[in-house]
Amino acid sequence: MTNILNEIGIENYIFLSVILFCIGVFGVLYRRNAIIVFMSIEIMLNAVNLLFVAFSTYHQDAQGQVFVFFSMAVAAAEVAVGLAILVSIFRNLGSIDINNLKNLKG
Amino acid sequence: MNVSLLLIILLVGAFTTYFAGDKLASKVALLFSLVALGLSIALLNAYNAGENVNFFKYWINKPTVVYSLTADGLSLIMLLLTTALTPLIIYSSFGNEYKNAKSFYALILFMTFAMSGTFLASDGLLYYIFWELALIPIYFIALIWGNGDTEERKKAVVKFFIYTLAGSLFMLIAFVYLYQKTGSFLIQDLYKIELTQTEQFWIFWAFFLAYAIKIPVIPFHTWQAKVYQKAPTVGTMLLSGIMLKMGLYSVLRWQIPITPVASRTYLPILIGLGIAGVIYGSIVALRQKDLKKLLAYSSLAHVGLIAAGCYTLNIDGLRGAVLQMLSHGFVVVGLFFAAEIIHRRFDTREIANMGGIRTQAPKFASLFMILVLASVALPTTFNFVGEFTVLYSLYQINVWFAVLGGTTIILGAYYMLKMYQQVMLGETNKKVFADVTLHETIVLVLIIAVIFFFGLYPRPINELINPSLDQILRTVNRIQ
Amino acid sequence: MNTNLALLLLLAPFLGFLFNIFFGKQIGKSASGIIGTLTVAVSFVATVVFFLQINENKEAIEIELFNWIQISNFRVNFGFLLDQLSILWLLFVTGIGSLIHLYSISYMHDDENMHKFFAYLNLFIFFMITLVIGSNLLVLFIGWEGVGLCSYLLIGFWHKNQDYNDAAKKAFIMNRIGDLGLLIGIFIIGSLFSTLDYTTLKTAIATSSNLDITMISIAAFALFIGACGKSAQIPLYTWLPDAMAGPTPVSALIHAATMVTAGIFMITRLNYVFDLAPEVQNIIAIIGAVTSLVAATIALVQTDIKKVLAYSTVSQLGLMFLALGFGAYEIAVFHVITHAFFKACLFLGSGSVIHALHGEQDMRRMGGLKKVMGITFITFLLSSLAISGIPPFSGFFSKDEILMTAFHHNIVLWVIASLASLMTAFYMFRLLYLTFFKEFRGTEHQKSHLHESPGLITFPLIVLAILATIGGLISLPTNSWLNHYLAPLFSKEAHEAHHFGTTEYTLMAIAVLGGIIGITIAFVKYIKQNQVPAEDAEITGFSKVLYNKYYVDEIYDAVFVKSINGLSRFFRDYVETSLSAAVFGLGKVTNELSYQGKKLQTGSIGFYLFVFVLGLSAILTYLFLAQ
Amino acid sequence: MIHIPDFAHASTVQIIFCFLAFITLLTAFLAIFSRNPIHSALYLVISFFSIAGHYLLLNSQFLAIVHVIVYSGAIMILFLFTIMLMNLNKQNEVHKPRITRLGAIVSFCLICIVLIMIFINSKPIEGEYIATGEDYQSINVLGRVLLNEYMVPFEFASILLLTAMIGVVLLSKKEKTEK
Amino acid sequence: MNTLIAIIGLGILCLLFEIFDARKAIIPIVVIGLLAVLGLDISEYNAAPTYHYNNMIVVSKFSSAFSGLFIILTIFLVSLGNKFYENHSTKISDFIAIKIFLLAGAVAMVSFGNLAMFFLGIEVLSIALYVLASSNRLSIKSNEAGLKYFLMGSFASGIILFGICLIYGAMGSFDIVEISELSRSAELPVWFPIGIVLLFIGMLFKIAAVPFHFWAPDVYEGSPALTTAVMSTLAKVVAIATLYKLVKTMNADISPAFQLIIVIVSIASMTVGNIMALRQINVKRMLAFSGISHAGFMLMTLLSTAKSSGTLLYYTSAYALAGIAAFAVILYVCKTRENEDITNFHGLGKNNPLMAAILTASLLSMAGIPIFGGFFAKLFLFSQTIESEFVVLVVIAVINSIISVGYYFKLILAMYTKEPNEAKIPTPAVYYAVAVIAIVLNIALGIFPSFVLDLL
Repeated sequence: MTNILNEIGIENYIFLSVILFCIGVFGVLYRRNAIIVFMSIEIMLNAVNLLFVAFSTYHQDAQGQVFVFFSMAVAAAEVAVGLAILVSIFRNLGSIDINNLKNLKG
Repeated sequence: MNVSLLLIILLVGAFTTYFAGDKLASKVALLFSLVALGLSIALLNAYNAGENVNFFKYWINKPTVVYSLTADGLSLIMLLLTTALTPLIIYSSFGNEYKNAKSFYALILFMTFAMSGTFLASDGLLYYIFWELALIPIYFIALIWGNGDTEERKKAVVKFFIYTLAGSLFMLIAFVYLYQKTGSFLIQDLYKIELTQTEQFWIFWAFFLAYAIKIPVIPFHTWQAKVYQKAPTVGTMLLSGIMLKMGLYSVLRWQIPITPVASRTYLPILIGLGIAGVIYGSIVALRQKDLKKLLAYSSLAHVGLIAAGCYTLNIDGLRGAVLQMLSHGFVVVGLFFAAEIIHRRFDTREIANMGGIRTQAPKFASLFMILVLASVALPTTFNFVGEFTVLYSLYQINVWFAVLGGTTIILGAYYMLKMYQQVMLGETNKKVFADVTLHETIVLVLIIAVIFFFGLYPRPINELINPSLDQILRTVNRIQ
Repeated sequence: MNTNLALLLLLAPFLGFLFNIFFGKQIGKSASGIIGTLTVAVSFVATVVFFLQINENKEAIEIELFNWIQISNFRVNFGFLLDQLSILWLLFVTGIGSLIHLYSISYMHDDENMHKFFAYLNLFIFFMITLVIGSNLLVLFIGWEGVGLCSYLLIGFWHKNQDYNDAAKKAFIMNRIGDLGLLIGIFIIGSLFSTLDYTTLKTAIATSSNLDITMISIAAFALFIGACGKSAQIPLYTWLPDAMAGPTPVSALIHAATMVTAGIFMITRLNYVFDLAPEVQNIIAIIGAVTSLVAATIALVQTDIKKVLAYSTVSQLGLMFLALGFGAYEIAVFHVITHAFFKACLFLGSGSVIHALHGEQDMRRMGGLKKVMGITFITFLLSSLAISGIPPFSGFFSKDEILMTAFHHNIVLWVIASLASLMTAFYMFRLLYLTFFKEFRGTEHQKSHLHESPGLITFPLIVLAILATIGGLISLPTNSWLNHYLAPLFSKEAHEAHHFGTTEYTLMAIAVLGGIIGITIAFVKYIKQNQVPAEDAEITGFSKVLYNKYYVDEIYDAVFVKSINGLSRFFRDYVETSLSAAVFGLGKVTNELSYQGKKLQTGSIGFYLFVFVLGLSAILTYLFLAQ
Repeated sequence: MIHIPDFAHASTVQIIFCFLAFITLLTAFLAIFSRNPIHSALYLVISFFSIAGHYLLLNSQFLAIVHVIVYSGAIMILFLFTIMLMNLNKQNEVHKPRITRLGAIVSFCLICIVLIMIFINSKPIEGEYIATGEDYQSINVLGRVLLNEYMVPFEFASILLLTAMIGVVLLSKKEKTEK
Repeated sequence: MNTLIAIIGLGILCLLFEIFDARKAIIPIVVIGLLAVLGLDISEYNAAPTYHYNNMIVVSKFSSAFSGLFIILTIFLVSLGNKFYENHSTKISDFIAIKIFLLAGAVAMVSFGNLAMFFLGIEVLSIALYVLASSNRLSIKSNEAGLKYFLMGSFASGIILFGICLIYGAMGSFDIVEISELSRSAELPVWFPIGIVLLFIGMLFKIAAVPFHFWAPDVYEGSPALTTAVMSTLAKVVAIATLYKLVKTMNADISPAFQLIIVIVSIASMTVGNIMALRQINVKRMLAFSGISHAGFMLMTLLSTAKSSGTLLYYTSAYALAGIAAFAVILYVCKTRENEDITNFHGLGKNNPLMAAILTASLLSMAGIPIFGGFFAKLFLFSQTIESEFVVLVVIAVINSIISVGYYFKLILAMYTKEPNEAKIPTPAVYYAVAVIAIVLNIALGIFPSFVLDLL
């Protein structure tokens, strides 16, 4: 049995991950809709998860995949809290445009 | 018995005063300050009797900081100055009503505590701590009980605080650096340190910044006049009478012996700065409209000369500087008290609003005159002894230093007499000026007694400080 | 015994001072005056005792009290040196002092602060004694500054008048300029010889083999500056005429007889130092001569009776310095003594006049007082003759000696000095004629109150007039008691009595002739032609320059006072503020940065994250790409 | 070194990888660029599915399933619910300021280039990848690792979720106004 | 380990209380419980590190000491909640429980032995803080603060996660002991340093170091005051301690380039924080900037990781205790006010001298004036840094200390020179107690520095 990465190359996974991560970063910066921004952050986390799995295969080690579970738990928790905050903002402001959130500055 | 007892007494005094309540505060404070004075005299006796009055206890392990208080002649005389002036200053304030008096007097005692500590500490860090601690009470005294427009006062006081703190922080760096070199903050270890030229250079200027601002040496004096003017007179007395001596004392105790080569290298510059202070301060004092500001500039001029004396690195300069520190302490307190006496009656510090007081208050006029004369260093006053010695030491460096420094006796006379003339003489003032009360007289007479006694018989002081000064000079000369 | 007596001598006036300051008001005016006078008289008696003792065994008495100031290479003690010079000085200080105290009892009787006046006078005597009997330069310096202080206090005695206060301040400050010189001189001597003690110093100089003549010359010059200040020589003389603001007894005592001679005392004291510096001696002689002439010219046109006498004093002091410059110390001392007699008498006389005229000092408002004030007139006349150098009055002998010495050393200086003494005769008799002769020119009110002064005033006048007349006896040209008496002081062989030949007699004749010419001119002008000096506004030409004292005061004011005040204002208004701004500008800049920085904190999450990413990229780039 | 996909001689695995990667990136981009949030969410779901495809490719079936369940099944549904709850589906963003876009693009390019440059510059991994042959990613193994070695974090994750839960309750709970 | 379990148990207990409707008792019981936990923690303090559960948790001096500090801070913060949540009585158990779990996260962060524990710890902490920040759900400011913190925090979490991932890629392990050994021995792929750097940057965000600091002022200002207190004291201290542990354990030899980065970030944080704080009118915002500058100071410990753990503990203790005291006063003053503007502090010196004195003391401590703990903290820090021969950094730090006096004293001036604009408001005893105890502890730190300094 050979390591599947022999055919793809860990570097390619890294590049894929990096690009995906950067797309997430881009999304966070680019969009003003808070929900989309959340989604972008999810993309970032997923990029990392992908890399974890790739590294897990690379090392032939289960720990990386175990870590993905934790990462998912964290993502879920974050999303829950984030959306709760968002709902609360929406209730107060009627909008979730983050550009409207500039009361605190200076 | 050792010196830590004195510090404890003062600290306890500060707290007791605070808890004694507004009515009793001033008396309690006076009592404690008198006890402190008595104790310091007792310490002096013990020291003269050869008893060990030092205190030594390890405090922090890493970095090694020792709670080490050492009383030698120099420390003791500065301690005596502090503890002698404090009761005077407290007593002088009896004619004034202060809001929240308990805090006020507690702060005074606390400041005395810190200043005494500064003079006694023989561990660099401990010394630094006391040095900084002394700053906080005077900050609040000036801020809360000061006079004049609040905004202006605030500005002046904050500037003062930040400025002096700024200077002393560089001193802290210097100490830390020295610690890294020697592994100890103790003065005896620092005295043994051998630094390269460059290191001495940096450390010297770091120290200098702290001291130059505190003393103040021009051009670092910009905080002084405003703060003296805005602070309550008690604060001004504490500042000018004792606190600026901390800077001068530190030059002798810390700066010169630790960085002898740098001190020798920069000797002309430093003496030049001191003398520039003499001339500049005198000239600026000539045309001041505010009595306290005028006295502030006169103080600048005098300490300029003292600073010059400190930096001469010869025994005359050092001794003269110490003598003049003491005399200046008493005289300047007296002068500021005189200003306060006028202020109590006329509610003004503008010289233009004064004049013609002498006819109404002959006693006050005479006492004030004596202080003025002492300030211009008339022979037989304490100031003369110091000034003569300092000028002689300056002469030993360069005759022109003596000549330029000696202009103080001309310019000093000029502005002081001019001030006296404008304040006291002339047609009788239309406003009523009651002559000095008993308690005011006591304060002034005590000061004058000291001035004359040591003016004629400074020998006990000389004998007390000579060994310490010799020791310092030996340390300075350890590297040739 | 000697110590106690010396202390009595010194402290008696001081006790008088203390007593008068603390209790003077309570015990009443006369009592305080009497106590003041008595204490000085005690000193006088003590002095006489010492004088007899010294005159007998010719040995100086040295008394050490206690250690005062400690310097690295020497110690300064409180100590006294009672030798011929100091005793001589003490004699006339305490003697004339007693007389003037006596005079003041009456003169100051109307002043509410009379007890203070006596206190200050006593204090002055105390300091003068200190100055004279101190055993070293620093004790001399105590007295030196102390008399300056008393001079300040007494000039400004009527302190409600700010002009008087200005005059007092001026006197003190100009003295202090000299004092700085004196101090520098003391420093140099101290560092050269490691002592300030006269006797030790003298031995040190005598025994030392390699003396640093340059430094000694500088020291001598510095000391001379000190003497200039105290003894009102060019360029520091302008305070003395202004000092006439003080009560007249003060002028007589301090500004004529005693304090102003302190400079001469000091130079005489340190004659062994000055002898080592011939250049400085030349300078002294020149300054003395020039001062004497300049002051005399100014005195020619002054109309204030005391101003005339003041300039006369300056002029006479100049003559003394001339003598000092030639190393003729004993002659200078001789003139000091005679001058003390006649000038004190003149001042007191003028005081008597002023007293009679209720404070009027302008000679243009006087005249004809001869009839009313007989005693005053006669004493005044005698003293005037003395100062004019008319034989056989005391001034003749002393002045003649000076002129003769000058002639032997430098003919130009002799001419100057002779001119000055000619003028002296003129202005003194101008004064005399304007005051005592012709008709009274004052107000009717004053005229009705004209009176001779009471006995307490005239008695000192008479005594002093007698002394002014016969004072010359102590040093006759042929047989000088004074020279012998002072001989032990001087290292050089005392100026042996001049060979009295034709030159000497001619010189004497010229001097006397000069005096007579001066008197005659005055007589012609003011008696014959009946002139009265013009009112201020009408004075023109060179006399205006003279009347305004060559505008020296104005020049000093413009050059020194104005500039230093201007400098002060400049410092206060610009340098202080800009220094402050420079230091605290840093704070302002930081504050401004803060203000600008606040704009960066936009509140926009996008921007925040943008910076985050930038920072991230920068760190990564630096660590992994830039290496 | 980058393995440039050689499509002519590409193995199946490589082709699948490329395809999946393409889908992942494209849908991620579309999710961000799409104006309608619901579309975004749907694109994102596709993206997550493609990532699950990657997992499958890497032979971690269990993880792929969990991924689909958690992300597509739970998280994205949560998103969709929220979007609908807020009625945001019609809401279009007003025109974004140019500076925002510029900043976003600049930082995207920057971080992308920097990271990729670093990895390119780095030394390539040489030699064969290790292949122990041991099972490391079956449910069995994962379960053992998770509940033996990673027992504490596993339990701690529950605290995380508990915290999040309390937090969400806290944020959403209406307070009784006390009177 | 037991500490962590006990804390979690306490949190759950707290939730149970809600069920039993014993709200009033929650805070006292929790405080007592925390004190017990503190005792437990102290009992765990021992010389040799112990490893628990496959190295998931490492109980060492470092972890115990910092845990102790966190517990003490939590005790204060929980006690302050008594009054702060008066009007939110239905939620009080939630608030307290979240804080306890936050503490659990914090303890996990300093005692982790495995990056998984670290990551979960930091997420527990963060999520708890997101919730607390936006917990005032009717206030737009609080919402905004919560969202900003959440968005940026998640972003940073992503970075951290990426960093962990790369480390794992390089090492094949999450265990820090293994990582540390491997990092010294083998030739590593570049992933490892990148991972470390990303992790480092993520943590810089958490401690609010420049240029990753922008969130802090906004979030501090918008959050409820007590939450701000949590963030500025507990959260900051936790983050820096964790960062220190990370850098120390995983990257034994810090390269000069990396040191330079630390120096620059440290200087930037100090300078920006201090300068920006000068013109702030909101006290919380001002303290946020002050916190940024303190983060800069604390970063200096990373330059000599081998020896500076004691210094760091001391600095964090001094800073946090001063912060607690200051916030107790701020809570008291602004209880009835809408905002925390500096005007609210006018005349406090007259109205309530004790509170004014405590605030003054805490500000002085932060400014580094002796005899307060803050002074010694700075002193030890400078000493350490000079020993590592970063003299220039120390000079800049000193200049920054001077600038900082400017704004600390602005507040002091407001208290003492301005006239009060409102009548005196009664002070709840608990504020007094917390403020006094905190400041006394701070001063005690100053007088007996060795006590804390020698713990590590």
